[in-house]
Amino acid sequence: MTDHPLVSLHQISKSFGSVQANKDITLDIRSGTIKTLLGENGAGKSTLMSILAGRFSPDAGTIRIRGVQRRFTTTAEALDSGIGMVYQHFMLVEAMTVAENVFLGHKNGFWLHPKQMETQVRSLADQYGLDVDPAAKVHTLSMGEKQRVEILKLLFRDNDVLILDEPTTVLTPREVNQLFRAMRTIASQGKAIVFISHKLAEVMDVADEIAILRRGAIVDELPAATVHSKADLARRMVGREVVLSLDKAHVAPGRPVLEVDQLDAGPVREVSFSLCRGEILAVVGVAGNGQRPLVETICGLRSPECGQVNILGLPWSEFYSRLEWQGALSYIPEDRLGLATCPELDLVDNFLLTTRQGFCRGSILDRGKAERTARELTGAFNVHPPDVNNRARQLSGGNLQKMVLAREFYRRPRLIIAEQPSQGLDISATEEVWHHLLQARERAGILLVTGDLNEAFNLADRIAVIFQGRFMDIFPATDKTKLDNIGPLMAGMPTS
Amino acid sequence: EDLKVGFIYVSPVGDAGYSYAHDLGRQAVEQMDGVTTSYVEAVPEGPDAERVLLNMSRKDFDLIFATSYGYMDSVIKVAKRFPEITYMHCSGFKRAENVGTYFGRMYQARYLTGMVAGEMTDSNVLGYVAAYPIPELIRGINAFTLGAQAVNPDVKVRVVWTKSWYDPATEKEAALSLLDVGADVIAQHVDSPAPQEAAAEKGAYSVGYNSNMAQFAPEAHLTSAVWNWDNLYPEIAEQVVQDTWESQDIWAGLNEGIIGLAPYGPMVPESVQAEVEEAKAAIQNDELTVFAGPLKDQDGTVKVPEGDSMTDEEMLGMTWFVQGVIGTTE
Amino acid sequence: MLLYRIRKRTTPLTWQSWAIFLGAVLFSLVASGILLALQGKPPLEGMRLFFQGGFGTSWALEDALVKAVPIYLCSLGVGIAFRLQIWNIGAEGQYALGAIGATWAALHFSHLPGLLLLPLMLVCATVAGGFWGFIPAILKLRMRANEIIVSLMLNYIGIRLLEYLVYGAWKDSRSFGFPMTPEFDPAAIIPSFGTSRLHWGLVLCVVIGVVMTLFLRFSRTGFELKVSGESVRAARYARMPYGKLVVLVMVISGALAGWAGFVETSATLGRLQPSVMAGYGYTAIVVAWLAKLSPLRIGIASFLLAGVRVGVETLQLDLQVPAAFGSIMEGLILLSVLSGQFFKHYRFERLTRNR
Amino acid sequence: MNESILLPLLAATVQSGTPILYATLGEILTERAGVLNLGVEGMMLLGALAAFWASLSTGSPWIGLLAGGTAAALLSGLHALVCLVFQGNQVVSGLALTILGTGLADFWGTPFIGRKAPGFGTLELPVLADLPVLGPIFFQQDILVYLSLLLPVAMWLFLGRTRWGLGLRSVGEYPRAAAAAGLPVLCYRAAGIMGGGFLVGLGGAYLSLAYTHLWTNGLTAGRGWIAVALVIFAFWRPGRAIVGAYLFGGVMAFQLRLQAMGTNLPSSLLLMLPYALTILVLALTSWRGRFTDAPGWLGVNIEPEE
Ligand SMILES: Nc1ncnc2c1ncn2[C@@H]1O[C@H](COP(=O)(O)OP(=O)(O)OP(=O)(O)O)[C@@H](O)[C@H]1O
Ligand SMILES: Nc1ncnc2c1ncn2[C@@H]1O[C@H](COP(=O)(O)OP(=O)(O)OP(=O)(O)O)[C@@H](O)[C@H]1O
Ligand SMILES: [Mg+2]
Ligand SMILES: [Mg+2]
Repeated sequence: MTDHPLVSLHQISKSFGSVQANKDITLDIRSGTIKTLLGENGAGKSTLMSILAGRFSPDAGTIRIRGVQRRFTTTAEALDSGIGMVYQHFMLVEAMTVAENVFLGHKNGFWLHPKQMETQVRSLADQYGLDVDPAAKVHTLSMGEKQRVEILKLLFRDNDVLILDEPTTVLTPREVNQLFRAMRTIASQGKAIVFISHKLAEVMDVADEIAILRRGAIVDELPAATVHSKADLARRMVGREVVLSLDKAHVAPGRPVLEVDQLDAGPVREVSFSLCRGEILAVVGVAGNGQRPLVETICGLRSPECGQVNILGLPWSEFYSRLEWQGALSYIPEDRLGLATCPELDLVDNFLLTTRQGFCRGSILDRGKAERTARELTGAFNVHPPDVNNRARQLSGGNLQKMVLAREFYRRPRLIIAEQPSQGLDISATEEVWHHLLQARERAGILLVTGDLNEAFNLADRIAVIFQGRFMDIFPATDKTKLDNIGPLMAGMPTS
Repeated sequence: EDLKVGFIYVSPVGDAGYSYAHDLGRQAVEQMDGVTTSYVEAVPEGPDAERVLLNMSRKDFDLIFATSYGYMDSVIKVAKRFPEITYMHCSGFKRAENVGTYFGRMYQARYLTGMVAGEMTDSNVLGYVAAYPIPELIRGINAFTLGAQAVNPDVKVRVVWTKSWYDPATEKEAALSLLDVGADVIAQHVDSPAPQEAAAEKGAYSVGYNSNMAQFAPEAHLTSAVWNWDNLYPEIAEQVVQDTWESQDIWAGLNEGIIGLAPYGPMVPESVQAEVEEAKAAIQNDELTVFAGPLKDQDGTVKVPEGDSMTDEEMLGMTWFVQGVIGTTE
Repeated sequence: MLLYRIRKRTTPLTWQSWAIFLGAVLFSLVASGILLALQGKPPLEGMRLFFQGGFGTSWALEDALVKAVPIYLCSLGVGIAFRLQIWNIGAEGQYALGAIGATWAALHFSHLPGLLLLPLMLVCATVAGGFWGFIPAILKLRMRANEIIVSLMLNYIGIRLLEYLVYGAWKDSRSFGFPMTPEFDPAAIIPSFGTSRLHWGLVLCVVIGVVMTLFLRFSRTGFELKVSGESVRAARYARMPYGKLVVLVMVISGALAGWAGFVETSATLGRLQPSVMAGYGYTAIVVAWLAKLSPLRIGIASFLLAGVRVGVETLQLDLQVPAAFGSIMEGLILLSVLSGQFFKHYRFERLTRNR
Repeated sequence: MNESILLPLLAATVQSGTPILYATLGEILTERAGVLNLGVEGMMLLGALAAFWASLSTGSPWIGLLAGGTAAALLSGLHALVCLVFQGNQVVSGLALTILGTGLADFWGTPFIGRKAPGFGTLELPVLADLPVLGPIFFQQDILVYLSLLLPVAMWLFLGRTRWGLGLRSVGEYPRAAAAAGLPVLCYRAAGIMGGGFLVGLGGAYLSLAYTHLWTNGLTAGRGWIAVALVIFAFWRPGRAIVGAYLFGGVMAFQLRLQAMGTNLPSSLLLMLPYALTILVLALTSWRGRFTDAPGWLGVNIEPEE
């Protein structure tokens, strides 16, 4: 045994154009430990790890594996050195089966035997309790299942260093626990794990060591045992005191803005509820239980099969046949980059996406005015960097989400459908997003679809639990007994 | 000062086919003293033709041969702007002070090849692979049919249009489809030798076009109807040099040697050869007229009454098939 | 081991990209020159003739401009479809239909004065070409049929339809059976400027180019096209009428190709005949992409390509190189100009291994 | 229509479908790797010429076949260079390839117009050729036809059951995932382009060595374009490519036979048939079908370092 760390990064720097994503980062990763990277959105965590995984090459700095200096120009070289990464955005081939994805890039044997591959993958999945059907095509899987496939890919390769970039964002609490158990097993086998997350509780739960990045540089590195509270961690991360609990001012409920009665749409069955202005209704559940079709139906992207949907007092078809751009409905989807924005267009164009009617004179679009408004909004919503000529792709997740919120709130909606609004955001961004949503209550009803119970508890006035397309229960967020029982409800077990 | 003679071809010159035949004529002109030649090949008949003609005209060519019918309007248009240049347009019908037209009476050779085919067929079905239904081709098919009927009254000619001057694969397929419906001699008015090949493969006979196609199907090839432009082009160039050229419509045939027959294949009996040669002599002596009445069209309507024969004008605009042809002219 | 690696430039090149463009053209000309030399022709003289024939004299410029007109119109058309990621490769057929439409008007309303007849022909060409573009659009929306196949197949059908008419019903009775319509009445012929070959079709190009640029840049529909071209999902999310946009671009696309058919039939041929088909529809696709779909650049690219084609003919005439040489040169120029664009955004960096 | 017409018609269908089948399969391979190559027509022509030339000068059609495939593969290598290294737009590069390939084939091929090269003749398969209906249709053909019937099966096996096939597909579906899995993405794409080019070249060689034994400028007469369309028609599946190619070839052969048998329909309208029918069948099959099996990253270049 040598006393070299498994991986040591030395003075790593990397810029994208004028943005310095990493500067002079020095970091050791030891075998048998779980190292956690913390930092705000855009701090440079993913970039650093992508460099280690060979996807980017650093502008400066060196990487040593077991004391030997290495330079990766491709991911293949990093993989050969035993470094594997699960990316924040999945690296899965949607059109292929789970087993094929797991075997992709594997070097043994020329012929593939689907049955044999599936058995192998299944036994590996069972071993770590990562339940997924190896024969299923990836595009049929839920986000949680896809995440499991990504992890299986790494486990299958038997890598020494596993980098998991925000793996828990799409997992349910139960799945998170399973993952952590698996991570500990892996670490105990002498491998190293790098874990990136914004959820402080998780970090404190699983980490052995914590490294904190801010603006591309390491600002703190400490053993997890020395951290005592979430507040402590949050302060080190953001550099100021962070208020972790929101005080939610009471808003008197107004007229109903959304009434759903016995709705059937795809897997959604007999869903009924109503939502008033001034109220937040959280729909919680494990991903893939009908949330997507429910939201798409309400937002007019698919038509209801059966039952009634009344929006702002109008029946569904009537509402959508004369939809106003302003004062109506805003949809803040989970897929910020693919659905809510066009990655390759700049912020002004993305701002115009749903507000274009407000900037039209006849059929002429007043882009100058839109640009001014967009610039104001980026300031008001604290979007960083505040340059509206940037492309959406160049923004970090949190800033993009703030941009989307800014745009949607500009339309002064009376009904807001928000899907996983804080997913992937750091705590200060989450704080801001929550704050904006709470404020919006004053003139709108909000349907909050989330898998994050913490978010639901913090924001909602009422909570609905969805399982296999049905609402198991709807109850006020103040009902303590129901709240305690929410786990079994999400798993489809009604309260006895 | 040399006489500059320009040629415009519709397809690449290559080693066989329509433009190749014209280029042999150009080479004969090139051999003349005090004459230089130049050509542009593969000039589409559309908008490009006018530009190429203009370009040539500006470069002080004295005599320009436009060798495809589609150049007609462009030639007339350009000729108006360059009165001192002589233009010769092949196969068209528009003339001007400085534009002459010329073509060959290919139908005479077609008639003779029809006689050979009519003698050699057993099934009394002849196949004809043809490119586009324009008068030149229709005339040829009719002449071929009349020639065959002259020696074999029961004979029928089936026609397949390929709508392309050169598409060997389709042409072969067309020939095969004719062979499938019982034809045992394949004639063609397309540029590639693919129909010859098809005939040879199926043990049938074939009649070629443009130049001697014997090499492609020695055991099938009966004869070919061929162009000999080298018998015309030097003469016209000479007229321009001598300043005796006048705008006229030249429609030359067997007599002038512009068209002819390729040597007979070994399977053509002496007697047949003699019979055809006799007919050839008769045509040359004006004793035999190809399109002489009575001629009926496919429906049996009399188009040319007994005792009459078609004028050149009528032949140039022929758009109907004679009786005995199976196919459509559309 | 790779000795070089590719790096993205932090800022794309600006004026240097012209140097790159010229370098790429030079590269392809050198390659063509070598090919000439191999044929035993003088390469330098050849290149001089080529330039002179394509761009060097007023005649050459005139010819290049005239030839650029149909390329430009078709290319502008397919370009707008490509913006929406609708792969219209049916400009050839739409061009044929435009020619048919214009001819129909010219033959049936030959008594009208030019000031009425020409606009009427333009309208008919628009309708016919637009209809040919509409078919793939509606089949894509209603039957989910891929527009690439449908528009490609419609090319062949359109050409056959043109042949059918010209060989049949519309054949000139005085043409001795040759497949061509009667010559158009002078009123149906787009007038030229003076004695030159330049005609009013050029003005049409300039006008539509300006209109198109304004439309794409400043109109709401132009914006919707841009977004829908980037991401169909985002367009649906933002409630953009995607189906209507598809129909719109295909109809515009078809109409513009139809205009090209009208201009060629009327101004250049003066009658309809099968040879009006000259492959502009396919050329247009190359031009549109090479110009990155911008109307102004499409104009420049059309003109340059037309000049190349005209220049190559001079080469043929003066040096007696085969016609195929023109295609080779064109292919080489396209490939090297295309590759050259790479250097606008990237550069090669030598790998220094510091082991 | 009686048997004496029908059987030859079906046999002719197979023959006229075969060159298109080769080209379609080649393009499927290329597109499965995520690269759109619209240069099929040019590659096919160059392949046909190279095959013809090699067969003529060596006397061996097999060497000709190899030369045909190789020449087309080399030309497609240019496409690989432009698109994979220089990030050139695949549509432009492909179209330029068609122009260049056609030019080169015409340039070098002109001296060969009107000559005849040794090619492949009919080779009746023992036993199989005597089968009642199938025999005359499928098994009294030349060896390239038999090869073309095996090819889709081989391709299906390759794409679905081998490691390389898996990699090739992944590179077309989502190259980032392939790169993350450590696959040499550009190499796979280049292999897809050049392997596909080779098959396209075989299609060309079929035209100049088996279907006819001749060379003319423009020998392919648009068949390359049909192949490009049939790839989509086949939903990128080798098996369906057979259906598409034979459908097209069949209608082509059928309309010529209809003419030969004597019909009053204008030939222009008959010649529309194959194209119109392709649209019709496509519309009907796409209508209810759920699959848009196009590889996810088809036509999209892989930018370096991202
Ligand atoms: N491919 C790229 N091109 C340009 N800029 C980039 C690119 N990738 C990242 N950046 C920028 O680099 C910075 C660091 O990004 P990185 O993705 O590493 O942040 P992060 O810490 O992972 O954030 P998050 O918590 O949102 O995942 C950000 O400002 C981001 O905008
Ligand atoms: N989810 C949504 N809820 C409410 N309004 C939306 C939503 N998404 C988009 N909008 C806005 O609704 C407006 C109206 O959309 P609509 O489908 O009526 O198109 P349009 O702009 O009226 O176009 P056209 O005049 O061609 O019909 C859009 O401009 C858009 O800004
Ligand atoms: Mg990140
Ligand atoms: Mg509206």
